[in-house]
Amino acid sequence: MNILEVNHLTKKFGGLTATSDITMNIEKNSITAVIGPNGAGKTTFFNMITAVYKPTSGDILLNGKSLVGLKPHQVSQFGITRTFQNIRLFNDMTVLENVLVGMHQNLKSHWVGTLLQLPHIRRIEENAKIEAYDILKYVGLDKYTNENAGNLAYGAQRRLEIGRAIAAKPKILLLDEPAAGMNPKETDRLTQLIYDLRTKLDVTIILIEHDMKLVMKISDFIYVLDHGELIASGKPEEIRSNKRVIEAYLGKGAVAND
Amino acid sequence: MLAHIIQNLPQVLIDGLTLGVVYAVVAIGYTMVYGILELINFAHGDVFMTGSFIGATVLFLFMGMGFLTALPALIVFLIVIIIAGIATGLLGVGIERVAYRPLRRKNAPKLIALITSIGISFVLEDSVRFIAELKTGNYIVTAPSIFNHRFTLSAHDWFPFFNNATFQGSFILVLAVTVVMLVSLDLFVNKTKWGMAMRAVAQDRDTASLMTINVNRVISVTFFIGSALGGATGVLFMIQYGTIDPYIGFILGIKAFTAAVLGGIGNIRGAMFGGVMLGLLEMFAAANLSIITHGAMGAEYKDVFAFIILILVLIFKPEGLFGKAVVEKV
Amino acid sequence: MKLKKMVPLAAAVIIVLGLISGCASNSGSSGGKEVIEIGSQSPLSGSSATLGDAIRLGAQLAIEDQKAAFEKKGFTIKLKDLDDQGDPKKGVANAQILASDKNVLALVGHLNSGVAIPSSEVYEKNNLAMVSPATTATVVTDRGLKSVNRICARDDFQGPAGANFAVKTLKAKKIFVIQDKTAYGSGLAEQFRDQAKKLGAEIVGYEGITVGEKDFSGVLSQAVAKKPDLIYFGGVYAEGGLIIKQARQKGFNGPIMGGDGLDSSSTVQIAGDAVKGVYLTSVAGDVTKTEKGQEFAKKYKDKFGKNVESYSAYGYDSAAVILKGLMNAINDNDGKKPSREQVEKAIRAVKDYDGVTTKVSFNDKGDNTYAKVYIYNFEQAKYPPVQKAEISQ
Amino acid sequence: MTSLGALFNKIAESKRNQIILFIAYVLVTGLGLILLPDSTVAFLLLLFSILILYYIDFNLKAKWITGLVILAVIVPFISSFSGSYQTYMEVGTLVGIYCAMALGLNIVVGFAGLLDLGFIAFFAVGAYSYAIFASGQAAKFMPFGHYPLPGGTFWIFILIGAFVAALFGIILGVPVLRVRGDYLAIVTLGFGEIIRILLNNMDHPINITNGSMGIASITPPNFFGISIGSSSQFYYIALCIFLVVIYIVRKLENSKLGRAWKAVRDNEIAAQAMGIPLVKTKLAAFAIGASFSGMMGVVFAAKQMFVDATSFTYLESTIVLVMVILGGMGSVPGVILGAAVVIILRTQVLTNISNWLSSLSATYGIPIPPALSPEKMQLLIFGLLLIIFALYRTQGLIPHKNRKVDVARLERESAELAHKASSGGADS
Repeated sequence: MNILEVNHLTKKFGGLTATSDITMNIEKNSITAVIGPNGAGKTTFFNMITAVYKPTSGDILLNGKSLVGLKPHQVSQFGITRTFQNIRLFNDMTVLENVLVGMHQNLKSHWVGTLLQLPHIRRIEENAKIEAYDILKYVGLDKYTNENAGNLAYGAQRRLEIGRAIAAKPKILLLDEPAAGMNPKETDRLTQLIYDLRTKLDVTIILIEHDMKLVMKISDFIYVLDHGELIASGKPEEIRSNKRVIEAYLGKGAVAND
Repeated sequence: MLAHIIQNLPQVLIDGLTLGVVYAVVAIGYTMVYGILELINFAHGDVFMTGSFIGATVLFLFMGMGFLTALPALIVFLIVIIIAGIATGLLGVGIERVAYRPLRRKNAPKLIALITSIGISFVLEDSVRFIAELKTGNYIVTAPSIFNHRFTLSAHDWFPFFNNATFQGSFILVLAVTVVMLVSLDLFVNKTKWGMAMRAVAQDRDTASLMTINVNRVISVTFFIGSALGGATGVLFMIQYGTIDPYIGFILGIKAFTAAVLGGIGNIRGAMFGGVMLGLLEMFAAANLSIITHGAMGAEYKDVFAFIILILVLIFKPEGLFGKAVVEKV
Repeated sequence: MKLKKMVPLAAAVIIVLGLISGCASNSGSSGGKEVIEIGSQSPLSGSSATLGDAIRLGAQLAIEDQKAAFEKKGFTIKLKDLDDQGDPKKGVANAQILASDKNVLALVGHLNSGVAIPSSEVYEKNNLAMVSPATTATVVTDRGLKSVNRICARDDFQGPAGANFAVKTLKAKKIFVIQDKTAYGSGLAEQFRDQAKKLGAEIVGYEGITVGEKDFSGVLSQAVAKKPDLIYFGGVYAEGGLIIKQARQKGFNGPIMGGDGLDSSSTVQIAGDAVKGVYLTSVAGDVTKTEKGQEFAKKYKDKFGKNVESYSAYGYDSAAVILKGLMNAINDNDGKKPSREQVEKAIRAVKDYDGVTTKVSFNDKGDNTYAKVYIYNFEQAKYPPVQKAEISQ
Repeated sequence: MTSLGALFNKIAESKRNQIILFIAYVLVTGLGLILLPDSTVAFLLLLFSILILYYIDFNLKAKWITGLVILAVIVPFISSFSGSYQTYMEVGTLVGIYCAMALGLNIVVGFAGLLDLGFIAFFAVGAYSYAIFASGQAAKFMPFGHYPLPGGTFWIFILIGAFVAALFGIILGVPVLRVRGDYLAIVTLGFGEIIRILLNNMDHPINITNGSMGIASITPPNFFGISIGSSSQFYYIALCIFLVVIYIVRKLENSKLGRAWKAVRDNEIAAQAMGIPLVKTKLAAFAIGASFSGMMGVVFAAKQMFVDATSFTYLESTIVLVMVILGGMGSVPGVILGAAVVIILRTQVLTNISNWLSSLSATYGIPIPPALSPEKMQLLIFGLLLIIFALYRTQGLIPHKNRKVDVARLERESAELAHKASSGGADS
């Protein structure tokens, strides 16, 4: 069953076409990778799904309902959250608060209730903190609970972004280059985490990644973009031997020489 | 009602043009700095004010030394405007060094830079007030009047539905000097190596620095030119209106910024256009608002209109009338 | 231990600042004699500083003149001058300072009606008598406060007097009124407009300008286009001077008239030659006309090195009225220091005081029954202008 | 010197000693004020105890109670012996008013990261809403009702003022928040000026605000038959509202909404991606911040008994901003300290130094030009403060600290929950 369908998605910036006519079907509870060289339009694609950009044409359907025209926060409320290529944490808030912000849309507390100190609101807040702490433990950041997010090391920041995203209890999680800048050990840990997410949290994962080892290892399905166009799609082993993909990555000569 | 408005049009146009070119040149200072640093330099209006005071001081000095009678007024004027321009240019560079560069180095949020610029504007206003008051006992300074010959534009003879309009010698001077300044700035920005470097830095600071452009120096030059133009305009303002005080910079600065936004911030020709347009609009409003509204609203509302224009432009066409829309990078 | 480095540092700063200010508030004691202070509040900074400073200096001169008389009675009198900055908030805060200083028994004060109104609420509560040299708004005394007095004329006397002169003497049929949208300027301009209308003149325009601007061409081209016989401006010299100058540049050669806000040497300085043919009403008489006044002007010049402004003499007379009331109160109190209530009553009771520029008797509201309005004309570009008429109530 | 410092540290290490030292400090400074009733130093030193209280290791509730007792009982009581009683209380009232405003602006600037340069407009709106109806002014355009309203309505007007200001916050916010970050500053500035000009001009064609003449003779508040007119009475009103404001701010800061503000400040795009509605969150900041201002505007109008547009200039907006920057953006205790420092500088210290200088020049004949008077140097002083703090101490006098959670407790509770869940699972 497809949870997300993307139909003929095109985005133009002025005269520049960032993505053109992309069609994808993402299966529920799968791990899908979107790969391609720099400037292929991958992040633009993510931005359209999360409504940061409005597509020039085409449609995005979540469980059959269109997401086009929604505000970014509405998309999030529908169950799609993401991480960012250039980490976007709330640097001046604590690690725990970052996760609590992730839980924003699921928290039923209201500010009037907060001011009146209603007991059930206090309980909601207390429980939220415990839950957030559990998430921190899950992504291995519990010892930094009270640290400011901006002070974390790079790899930890990446994991916090993932933690914050899963705090929103998404149906679909978009990971934008989660392994960028990580050393092999950290990448291994990340791979484990992503696997774990799918099995434990029942979430569909779409990721953009350059680390081919990681992509080949964890993806169920791969889409390849180049110059804004979808040039290939298939299971990891199919992509591995796809000529156009190798061309896109290594240039035309590479194939000829082989 | 309409007849009244039309009769007055030549005079309103002349007055609006005078004020408009002043706005235009001050607006350029805002637009240049914004184009390159994305910073609203609140202190720019006060640099303009400081320029007018430096001009007045030099003029008084010359008068004390008897130059004013010995030399033709035009030469005296040119010397004054050049001195004031250079002095304010250096002031602008100094402000950038002291107040903005350290923040840039620290990568501080924009909000902080805005706040320092407000601080600088306060310091300039009060320092000038202090010096003026210490010297004269009153901070409202009246400059010796030159170029106050009166001309009459006999519009009525050519078009009977117009009234005649009058203007002062200084009007021609203001107009001529600003046109010279604007044209040479335009040439500078578009035709010289420094101008190209400036445009490059405005486009993308990081890339420009990779292309061996000394970004800090380009920023300094930008501040120098913007501030020098502002200071020179201060002198023009002093010549045209005769009286200056340390607080002329604030409101005029805001209006000039409005003009810059109107023309599309970061766009030098847009700022010129915006300035002139705002001057004309304002003068038209002051002269005709009560006629149009039958006395319900008078000239005192003209600033409300200026601000409403600002807000409307920012909301509906934030790129200005001449600017291009930018997409934020995610 | 959390007492950070900053706290002791901040403490040190506060202590130093406090010490200085402490010295300031304690500097009032003086050897053996009892101290009586006369407060003064006027704008010493801001755009009407020229007028405010004149009031302060006038008051200071009066106090020095009579110092000896009070020394004989065993009192040292002093001026406590505060800067109200033309800001109502500042005025009220200052009023609290004056009210809380027990040595202050009365004050000379306020140039601006907008500041005098809220501040006088504080004076009233503390029975602190105020004698104003310059607030002309009707509300100031119309509230019937027992502490509030003024020796100058009210707007509803000055404005109409100007209108009478404009319509009857200058024969103005069409009048264009400009005002600066401040409490003072609007109040005066309205009174002028209403009286002029009553006398049958046509008001061809009634426009407001923004204080602090320098270019009034818009309003003036409208004014000139309507070809009025006279332009009236309600406001002060900073804008008035420029309006005069720019109106002349636009070719308006008729008379321009204004209120006492233009009664300053700065008007001439700003307007230059254009000031010729400008009329103004003032609640302050020309001191140089009387022998007493000339003497005063000379003394003032010797003492402060400045020429008299119109309000110098009014500041002087206000302080002198206070001192007269104070002296009466001391005498009534058997030579002992009187209470504020006694001073307040004694000042209100002052009758027929003959000052440098005006006679003073207060009516039950605190208005001066001898207050006059004077009409001046700048025949030359120099200050003071020539007195043309003197109008009594 | 260092040994003395070490000694001090040693003494201050124990909690008991701290308490004794603190009480001794309050007693000494209190006594000081009794002995030197007109000395501003003594008064300021007594107030300073609040700051010391903030820094000592004390249980939070006890700190609050002590602080309240000092502000509500000790300070007014001791200063009532002084001839300057009303002056001190006037300063206290102003500090209260501006603290509340600065806390409001802190929500907008410090929490939500939106630079508002027209904040005083909301203060003006609050002040005018009381002034119009509590004076004869309303009768000039309202066809029904009897005006002025009695002083008892003041208490309702505090809420009305908050509400009207919040409404203006939203009216301003809806269009303005579409504008990009740094433009917001200039638009709010423009809006502040528009409000001021309108207030100054709305005397014709319909006389709503009485234009530049201002509104005089505003009815003083009435508290169960007692007419409130003196600063010592307004002090308590300002103190109460101030306490309410602090309570609201502290609760909101660590609530869902407060986190949303800070998230929007730190990263707008990420905040949206986490499901935070941008416009609604920003509007809430504008409205709540404005409402504090509006409440205090009502108090201000009642205290002054006169309002006109000159009290609400751009300069006032920036002064409130100076308070926030000086104290520390986002830091509640910092902003309170900032507001207190600025107000005390403005109303007491600078004025006193000016008076001292002028008395120096009068008694000793030292010519000090009036241009040099520190009172007139306000702009310079505040300008320099802004620059220095923005450049060298961006975090302000008391930097903002995120509230820390007790990790051990969370760990325990999380383990308990896990245990409950697993055992519950085993049972079923």
